[in-house]
Formats: sequence, structure tokens, C-alpha cells
Amino acid sequence: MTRPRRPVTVETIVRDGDAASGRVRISGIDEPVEVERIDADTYRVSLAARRFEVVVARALDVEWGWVDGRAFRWTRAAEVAGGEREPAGGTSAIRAPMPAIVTAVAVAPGQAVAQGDTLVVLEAMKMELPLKAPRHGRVTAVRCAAGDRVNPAAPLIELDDGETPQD
Amino acid sequence: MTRPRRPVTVETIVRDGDAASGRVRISGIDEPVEVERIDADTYRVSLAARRFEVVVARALDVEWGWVDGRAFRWTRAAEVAGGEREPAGGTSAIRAPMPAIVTAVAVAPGQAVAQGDTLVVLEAMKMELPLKAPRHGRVTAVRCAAGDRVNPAAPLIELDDGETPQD
Amino acid sequence: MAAPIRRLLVANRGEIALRIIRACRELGIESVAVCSTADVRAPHVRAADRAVTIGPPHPRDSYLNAGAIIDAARGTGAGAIHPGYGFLSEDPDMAAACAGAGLVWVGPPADVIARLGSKIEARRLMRGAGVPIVPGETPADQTGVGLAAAAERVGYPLLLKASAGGGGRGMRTVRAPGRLRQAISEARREAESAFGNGTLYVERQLIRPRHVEVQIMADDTGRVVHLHERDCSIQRRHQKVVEESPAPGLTPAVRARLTAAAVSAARAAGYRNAGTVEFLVEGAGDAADIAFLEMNTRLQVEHPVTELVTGRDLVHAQLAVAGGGALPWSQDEIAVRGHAIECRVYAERPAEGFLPDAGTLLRYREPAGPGIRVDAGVVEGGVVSPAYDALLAKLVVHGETRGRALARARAALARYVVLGVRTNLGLLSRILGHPRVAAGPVDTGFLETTLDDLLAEGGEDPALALAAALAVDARLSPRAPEAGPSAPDAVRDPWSTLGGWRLA
Amino acid sequence: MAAPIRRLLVANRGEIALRIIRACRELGIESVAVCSTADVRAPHVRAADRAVTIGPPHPRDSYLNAGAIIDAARGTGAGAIHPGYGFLSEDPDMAAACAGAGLVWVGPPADVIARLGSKIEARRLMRGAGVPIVPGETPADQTGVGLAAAAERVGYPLLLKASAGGGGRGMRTVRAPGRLRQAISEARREAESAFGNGTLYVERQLIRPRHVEVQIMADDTGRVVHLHERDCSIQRRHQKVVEESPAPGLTPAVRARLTAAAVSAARAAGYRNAGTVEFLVEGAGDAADIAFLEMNTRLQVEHPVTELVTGRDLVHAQLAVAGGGALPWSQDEIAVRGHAIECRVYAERPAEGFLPDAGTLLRYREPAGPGIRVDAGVVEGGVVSPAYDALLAKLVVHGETRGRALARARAALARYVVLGVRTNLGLLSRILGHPRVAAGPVDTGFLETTLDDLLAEGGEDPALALAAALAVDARLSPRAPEAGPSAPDAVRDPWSTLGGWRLA
Repeated sequence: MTRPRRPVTVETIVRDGDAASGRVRISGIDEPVEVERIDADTYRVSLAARRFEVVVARALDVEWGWVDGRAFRWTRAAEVAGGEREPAGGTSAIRAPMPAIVTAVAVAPGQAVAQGDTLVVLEAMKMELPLKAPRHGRVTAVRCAAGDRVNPAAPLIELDDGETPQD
Repeated sequence: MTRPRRPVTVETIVRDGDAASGRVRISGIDEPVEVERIDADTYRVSLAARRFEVVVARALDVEWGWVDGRAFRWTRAAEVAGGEREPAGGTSAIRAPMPAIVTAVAVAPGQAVAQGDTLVVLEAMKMELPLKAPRHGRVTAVRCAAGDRVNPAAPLIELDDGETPQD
Repeated sequence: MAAPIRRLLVANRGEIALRIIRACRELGIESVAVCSTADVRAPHVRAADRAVTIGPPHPRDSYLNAGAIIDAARGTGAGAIHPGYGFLSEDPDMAAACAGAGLVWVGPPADVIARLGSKIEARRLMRGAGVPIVPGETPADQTGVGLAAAAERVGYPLLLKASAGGGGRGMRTVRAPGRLRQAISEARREAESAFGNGTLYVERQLIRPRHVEVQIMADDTGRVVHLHERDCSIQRRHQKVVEESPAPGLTPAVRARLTAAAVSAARAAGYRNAGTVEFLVEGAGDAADIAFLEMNTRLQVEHPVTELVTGRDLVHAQLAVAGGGALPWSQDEIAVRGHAIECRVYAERPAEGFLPDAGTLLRYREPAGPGIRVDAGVVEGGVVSPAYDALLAKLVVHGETRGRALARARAALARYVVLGVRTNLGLLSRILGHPRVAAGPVDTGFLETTLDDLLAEGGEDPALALAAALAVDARLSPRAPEAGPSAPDAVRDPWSTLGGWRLA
Repeated sequence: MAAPIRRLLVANRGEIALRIIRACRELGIESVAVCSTADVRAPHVRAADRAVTIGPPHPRDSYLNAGAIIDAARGTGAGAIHPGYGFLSEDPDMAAACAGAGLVWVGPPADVIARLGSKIEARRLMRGAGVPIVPGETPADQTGVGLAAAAERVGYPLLLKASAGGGGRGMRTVRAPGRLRQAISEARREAESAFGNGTLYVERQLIRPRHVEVQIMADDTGRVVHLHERDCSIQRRHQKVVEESPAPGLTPAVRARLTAAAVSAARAAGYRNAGTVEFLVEGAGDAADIAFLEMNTRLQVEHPVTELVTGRDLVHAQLAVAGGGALPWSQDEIAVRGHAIECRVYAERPAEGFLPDAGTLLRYREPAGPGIRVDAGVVEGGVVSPAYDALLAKLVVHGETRGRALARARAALARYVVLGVRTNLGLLSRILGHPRVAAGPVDTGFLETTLDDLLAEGGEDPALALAAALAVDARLSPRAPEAGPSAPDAVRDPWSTLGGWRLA
């Protein structure tokens, strides 16, 4: 069995009801991914040649996933999504979702970006995590550089509102 | 702790949301009953001086109750309810809900009965179980006698439809 | 020479497949599960490193499909197959097919399975090894006179059996010499008509025998050890329900005779891996008679009681020995400490002739804590299929004494929550609480003769049923009093509220 | 003379209360639980025959409220109180109050608790009994010369301590004679300012000591037995995390010295019921030094490892002895078989300074099977309150060898599902997998020095986090493809779908 120790990049995931399939880049090799619901709170995830059973649970603001004795926990973090909840017409910060190292900055101040463009790539838990533009807009500030160690919620990129005319 | 070995008759139960309280007659002595919800599928039942934890579960047509290592099971049994699902205007049979012994027959053929009147008293699992009229009507046949051993679904009393004029 | 097992295919399902897969995980062996199409989400499939679907639900198409299983082993690179118990575990053809495919069979060689699987062969083998067998003979003189002489030698009560057949045909119990003549003519007539051969065999009928078996283990060098005995006398129609170790009330002399006979039997058979030598024990004290019954050439359902009293792991040892390793213990390293009892938890309806039950496990919560081990094949939310054995789990307890083990087992049974299928949990508790069981050894007829009383006892405490009814009623009822205008102060009783429902 | 206990009040909560209540059920003793208002639906309350609410959530108002507990015992007719561990279990006033109220205290008498609770008294007692203690002295000559002479006698490295106090004030580590003078003046200044007394005590500092303790048990007649040792060296800030028995790598001679010292200590103290004598062990081989640390006058959290290797039930024995019974075993009936390891499962955040965590147990599924025992105080759906100790459960495993026990524990940890509160389950698995732990004994500094590495290791396998993210993502997503127009063929990744959520 492959035990990947190098960054993982998720490529495409296609969802079909409770199941999903797609590909993930592990150690530079494309591998298939399959997600299958087993019962109300259990999923089977096939990842490359490995099979995992994941038990999920949900609290008000927390999503939990258990796999192989390890529990992972996601909290609702509005600021992470790129300021979708901040007032329209201002600028919003793209923030670090977890403690991470910045491996690449893909944009420069003043640059126009489209929704889904990668702004910054982080590495955390030995996984590669691209932070993407939540909307069209213009980069007003870059607050990080490759190699930086960043804390959760640290602002990395500031983006002006996509609705503002680009004058 | 009292370990009742003689027939039990349930008297009144007053329900207050998920909780309930009332009285039960055990061995001729009135005892208080309390039912309290502990979590989604667990109830605490206080019965006389004893406390029971009951775990409940539900399938399509079955209700389950677990207590002290013993599982009890109730199935939806339309015929038991006194023919509520039989066509109106006919006669309907009051049937035995479980293997039981008939301890008393409270009505005679031709007798008019009101909804809730006790028709027959059964003893099963050492508990006394009054079978009551599901509606107003007239007894058209008595098919059991005190001392009879009856099987589940055996017709015990036949009742004409309450809607029929009593001519 | 066999090499240590690196990847093992487990040719079974349910609790025993899970138990073997977990042993693999502990030993760093990769596990491959096989399953029928009905079991693709079963716990054993979820627990294994890999899984192969080998056929439709019916066992003959999947778990009994030797070809598909061997293909699955080849396809996944497994070097060995553990058959568990049941299914193909005692099929010499399967063991031979494994060997032919270059796979290690976790069990004895095919010829040993075949020899011990034949009751006549096994009897002959045991007689040769000096192992006591149930007294009996097929007299050369088959006349009434010859049979009567044989009967005198064997002793009454006895069984007249058709030499050529089995299945109870041509069989008669004869309690006294005066009944022999009539029985001979009946048995001979039946034997001739059923098997075309009227030759009769005279066997002593044991009086209220106990079923006591000895666990043995042997390695490739022919070393054999025993792991002491188990008492499995609590049976219903030859199906064990409760097992324990040590066997209560055996004298050290009888115990020594049993274990010595078991080791002799294994040696005589050229035995390898784990096996069980079953005996009937008749009488009490040092004078008790022991008689070989049969040898099971596989892991037994009830192996955990032996593990609990000896502190040894039989599956670990099976895998070591199958991989060519030496027995991990010498005989003097295997001692019994305390007392262990196993209760087989079945999905069945004891009050309805033990009909198997099936359905979804709406609630399933095992007891846990000191001295409690549960080997289960199911999880909450899982489906109990009518296609397979109704064994849900085995509750096994250890206590310092037999009394403590009995009390611990009953306390654990009372905490075992199973809803969604009917089980024998209540019956198990009443069996363990029966005065004869508490007092010590019972014979193999115990359960059949007390069953009616035990089942009737089920309703002894009406408060339980009433408590359950009150809770179910509370849940069926509207959750808030304002939901129904008549709710407060209404005169109700749980039986009438449950009037549309029937206790069943 | 005490009479057998018929109704017992358990003055505790969580796993230990449940464990005691279950022992009562097995022994036919009625159990009375006490609880705070936060615990009215807690598992221990649900398990007991009766329960009394004794006060508000804060322990001082409930579980530490001796008066309320004694009133509860009187009110329910309980004749005895088991204090468990923690709370009032080592409070001599509580033991005295019980005796005053005519209640049996399941533990040693108040004066024994008091004597052993004072470290100075305990040291004096042990020295008198010939039990080795950490070398040290308070020289009569408190000048620099006198202290230097004492230091030479005790040996370097050493600790200078304020004779009058504790808590680390007035304490200095001195590694070599050249550092002594400076340390004396600093320690004296601090001691005078803190305790008004500059008298200094010179104690040898042990080098990488191991924490090894001996379980003892004594009855009313003064008979004492030991149940061998436990190694509890895997600690974090003096909190034990993993315990095992037997202690790895001890020579038989050292083991014999430890157990003999423990029995002497118990005899010298006039000990009754269960207790633990804690030692530090320094060095290896037969020359290893042992030194008395303290005696715990109650059942320990880690008692199950002793139960698994000896096959004895300590709570059963405690209740028997407290009821005036004789010790149930002689010394030669207590043998160690195999190896046992306990992992304490805490609701805490190891990566965030071990902050305790609280919340609802959304999923809680224990491992089960051969050699696995879980003593838990929680159930799925229950609430873990910040008001109490964060110990959720103890996973205890038994194996034929230490290696098998380690592998079994890791396999069990990997099957232990806890969601809703963060736990140390992952850390426990990494501790057990550490090469130094696998190799054998570690010292009490092991966990502190390797913690950073162990925590960093948490992210070693990104596939786990990815698998979890994919499953959570699948659940968060619309259940049917038609629910969102862009769902099929959309380019997505689980991190961006979880973009509104943060891994934390």
C-alpha cells in the first residue's frame, strides 16, 4: 500500500448523490477517489489503493470525521470563505484556514482575478491546499510570502469587491 | 423492593409532553408511576419503589422496548383494535392481542356497550389486561368464557357497528 | 517448509471472520475478506484490509464456493486461507485444493480432516490409540443369540444401530434384556429397508452424559499440547448454547484421563494446528467413564472460554503454527486460572420453537467492563440476514470462581441491548440462573428437559413488561400536551394506548 | 466486627463509580449512587439501584460534600461507602466521619490515611520499617560547611529543599559541588521568605527514574499480600497516561525487593484494604536502586492492569475485606500471567497544551474482542462536562507478551470512535508506537521530552485527513445531483467545499 508522505492535491470531485468520485494527486501520481455511503453516519472512502471507513458527525457549528482512530474537526469559520459575510462593496481578506506554511503566492497587488483562481497555496498537515478567489475582483494587498508560517485566520490576500467598477 | 407476582392493572396515566405520571395497581396496592425521557431513545420508568431504564426503538410496523435485558415487541395489529379498519356497518371482532387466559367476560350477547367499556379481561404474562370496546355498539356474539386459554388474534367478542340504529 | 504468513484470506463471515481479521491486524498480517453480495457492507468486510465479493447470498454460491475462494486468494496475493468454523472448515477437498494451489491452509492436512471426519474411521483410529470410545460391537453372530450375548457384554441400556447407516434409521433404544428381541426385529427390518443391509451394531447408551471436550494444538514437528477442557453440556438439539471452562465437578483424575486421551488422539491422527477432541462423560467422581465422541478439525465457536482461562490466544497460535512456527507454549506453560463462561447470543425466537429471526439491528449495545469479552459479528444499524447462521455474538466472561463468572454473565446479559430482532438473551439469563446450573455440572439433557419451565419463567416479572409498555406508550404519544385536547387528565392505560399494537 | 456489606453508597462518578456499581450487582450488593445536579442522567446514576442528588455541579458542593454524602447513606440505609479515587478518597476526616456515623469505609482507617498522607510522617514510618527512601537529610549544622558535608553524603546531583515547605519554593537543583554555595544562599532566602524558616534539606535527585508501584491488599487481621507491580513511567506533569504490568526490564531481584518493601510498608502502616506503594527505580539490572515515593490509600485508576495479569478482582476483594472478610487469596495464589497495558482516554486537546475538552459525545463506540477491556464512564449522546475530570474511559488490553499487548492496544485504539469532543486517542497510539516504548522501559521524563515529536507526527499520513474531508464533504453536499445545477462534472475539491469550515 502506498503511504503518501508528500503533499496531496485534490483535483476533481464529481458528486452523485451520496456518492462521489474523482481524482487526487498523491506524490505526483493521479489516483482515483471514491466516496460511498455505508450507513447514516459512515462512509467508505477509497483513495488510491487504500480503503478508509469514515464516521461522520455534526454539531451546531462543527463537522467531525473519524478515520482509523484519528478524529478531524471542522468548525464553521465565516472569515475563511473569503469574506462572503462582510459587507459588499468593501475589501475582504482571504485568510488562512489553519496553521500552515505558504508554499506559493500566485498573485500580485493590482492583479485582477476571476472566481476560482488560485491566490495562494498553503501546506498544512503535509497536504497542499490552494486558496481560491471566492469571486471576481482585484488584489489590493498581498500580506504573505512563500515560506511564511501563518496562523489560523491570518489575512493572506486582500481583494476588493467584485461589484466595484474596475477603474 | 416489591417483586409483584400477581396481576397488575394500570389505572390512570396523565401525560405531560415526554413525561407521564399516574398510578398502577399492583397486588391490590396503588403505586405511583413516572415516565421520564432521558435521551432520544431512553426512558426512565419509576414503578412503585423500582426504577427501570427502557430503551425504545421503532421499525415500520414494530415498536420495541428493552428493559433489564428483556426485549418486548409490539406489532401493529389492526384486528386487535376491534376492527377499526373493517368496513363500517358490519360487525367486528375483538381479538386476543397475545396468548392469554380469559379471567372474566363482562358482557352478554345483545348487550349495548359504550366506547371504553370493558368487554373481557385477559391475563397474560401475569398481567391483567382489560379489552375495551373501541366504539359504541351492541354485542352480537361472545366467543369465549372465563378460564379459556386463547391464542393471538382469536375472536373473543363480536360487536355490531356503532352506527347501525339500535332497533 | 511453510513461511510466516504475510497476507491471509479469511474464508468466513460474522464474528469469527472479524476475530481472525483483528488477530491479523495485531500480528501485522494483511487480511483479505470474502463476502457474498448480501454482505458487501458487513462488518467483516469493513474490517479487512481488502475484500473480494465471491458470489450470490446463498452459501453454496459464495462461502461454500471453494473455487471462487481460491481464486480470490490468488487474485489478492494471499498466501494462506483461514476457514474459521462451519462452511468449508472441515472439507478435506478444500484443504487439498488449497495445498494444490500452493496456499497454506490454517488447519490440519486434508487427509487428517478426511480420516477424522469419518466416524467409523475415527472410532477405529481412537480404538487403536487406546482412547476410550463408547462401548459397542458388531457381533459376527447376527442371530438373536449372538446379539443378546453382545448386548450382555456392552451393557444396558443400549442402542441397536444399523451398521450400514445413520440418521436414526434402524436405531432402537433397549432399556432391558426383555425388550431386546422385539427391538432386533424392528431395527433389522428398518435397516434392511433403508440401507439394504440388516447388520446391527450394539452400542451402550450413556446415562445422562456430559459433553466435555479438550482443546489441543499441534505444530508441524508433531508436538502436541492440550489447553484443558470445556464443558458444553448445555445444548439444544445438539447445538451448544452455553460453554464453560474448566468443566465443573470433574475430579483431577478424570480431567487427567481426558486430556491424556485427547493428546493421544491427536498424536494418533497425525494432527496439526488447532483441534478439539469431544468426549461424553458418564458418572461422577474418579469412576466417571469417558468416551470419545468425535474430533473437530478446526477452531471451535467456544474457543474463547479456553483463551480466558489459559490466557493464550488460539488464533495467534494457529497463524504461527500454520506459518511453520513451533508451538508457542510448552505443556507446563498452559494453566487454567479462574472460570470462563460463554453465552451464544442468537437472533431467534425461543418461545416459538427457536425460529431464527432476521431484521435490522435498531439498537445494539454490548456490555463492557471487567471480565467481559464480546466477540460480535454485527453492529447497530446492520441487517441480520436469514441467509446465514443466527449467531449474533458471543458474550464471554471470566471470574475468579464459577459463581463469580455466573453472576458476572447474568449482570452483563442484563445490560446487553438488542432491539430489532428477537434474541435468546432472556433465555440465556434464565439458564444461568437455574438452580441446577448454579449447583454445578448438568448433563446434555438439561436444557431440553427444563426448557418449558425456563420459557414460562419469561413472564415472571410483569413490572418489566409494564415499564417497557409505559415507555413505548410515552414515545407513541404526542410530544406536547397541547397536541391533543384530551391529553391532560385523560384516563389512559398503556395497554389500551398500545391497543393498535400487539405485544409479540 | 464488620458484617458483609448489603447496600453500598458509591461516593464518586464516571468510570470508577460504574465499575464499583457493576461489582455490586455481581456480588448481590445493592448500590446507591450520588450525583450533582449536572449528573442526574449520568451513566453511574442510571446504573445504580438508587440515586441521591447531593448538590450543585461544583465538586465542593457535591462530590466533596462529606456531610451530604453521609446524609445520603443514612437516608438510603446504605451501610458502607466506597469512595473510588480522587474526591474524598484520601480524606482522613471523611473516613473518620463515616466511622462516626456507623458506616463502613471501604478503605483504610482514618489514622492510617492521615499518617500516610503526610509525606514527612510517611518517610519517617518507611525509614523505621527499613523501606528504602530517596537518600536525604536535614543536617543539624546548617552552615555552608555542614550542608556541603551532607551533600557529599547524599551525592550529586541533589535537590536543596526548604525543610518547612513544599510546592517547589526554596528548591534548587545542584548538579555539582561547585554550584552548591550559590544554591544554598538562593534556596535559604526563598525558604525564609516563603515559610519564615531557612532550614534546608538535602535530597538526592534521581537520574531518569522510573515510576514503579506495588499493589497491596490487607485484611482486618493484618494479613497483607501484594499483587505485583505496575510501571507508570509514561506521565505528563505527574499525570499518568499509560500504565502496564509487569514492569518491563526489571530483574527478579529488583522485583522481589520492591514487593517486599511494599509489604513491609503496609505492615508498618497498619494498613487495611487496597493500597499502592509508589517507588522510583533508578538504574538497571540487579543494582537498580529503589526508593519509596508515597503510598496511595485507595484504589488506583490503573488497577485494571493488575486485575488482567493476576486474574483477581480488586473491587470484589475490597468489598469482601471491608465487610470483615478475610483476604480471598494467599500470596502464592497471586501470579502474573502475560502483559497488560492501560491507556487513559481523556477529553483533551493534546496539541493545545492538553486543554480539557467538553461537549456532547456525538459518536462513541468502544473497541471490543479478545484481550480488550474498556472501563468507561460515558455513553454515546452523553455530555462531557467541564466541571469534572476529563477521563472518559480506560482502554485496558491483555496479551501473551508485552509486544502482543502493545500491538493489541494500538489496533484497539484505531477502532475507538469518539466524535464530539477531542481526545488523546491519536497521541496514545503514537506513544505506544514509539521505538523507545516498544523497546522496553522508559523513564518518567520520556513523555515530556518526546511530546513535540509525537504531536508533530500527528499529521504524518495526509490520506487520513483527506479521507475524512471527502466523507464530510459528501455529507455536507446536496444528497441528489439534481439539487444543484453545477453538481455533476463540477471541478471541486473537498477543501474548497469545506471552505466555510476550518479544520481545527
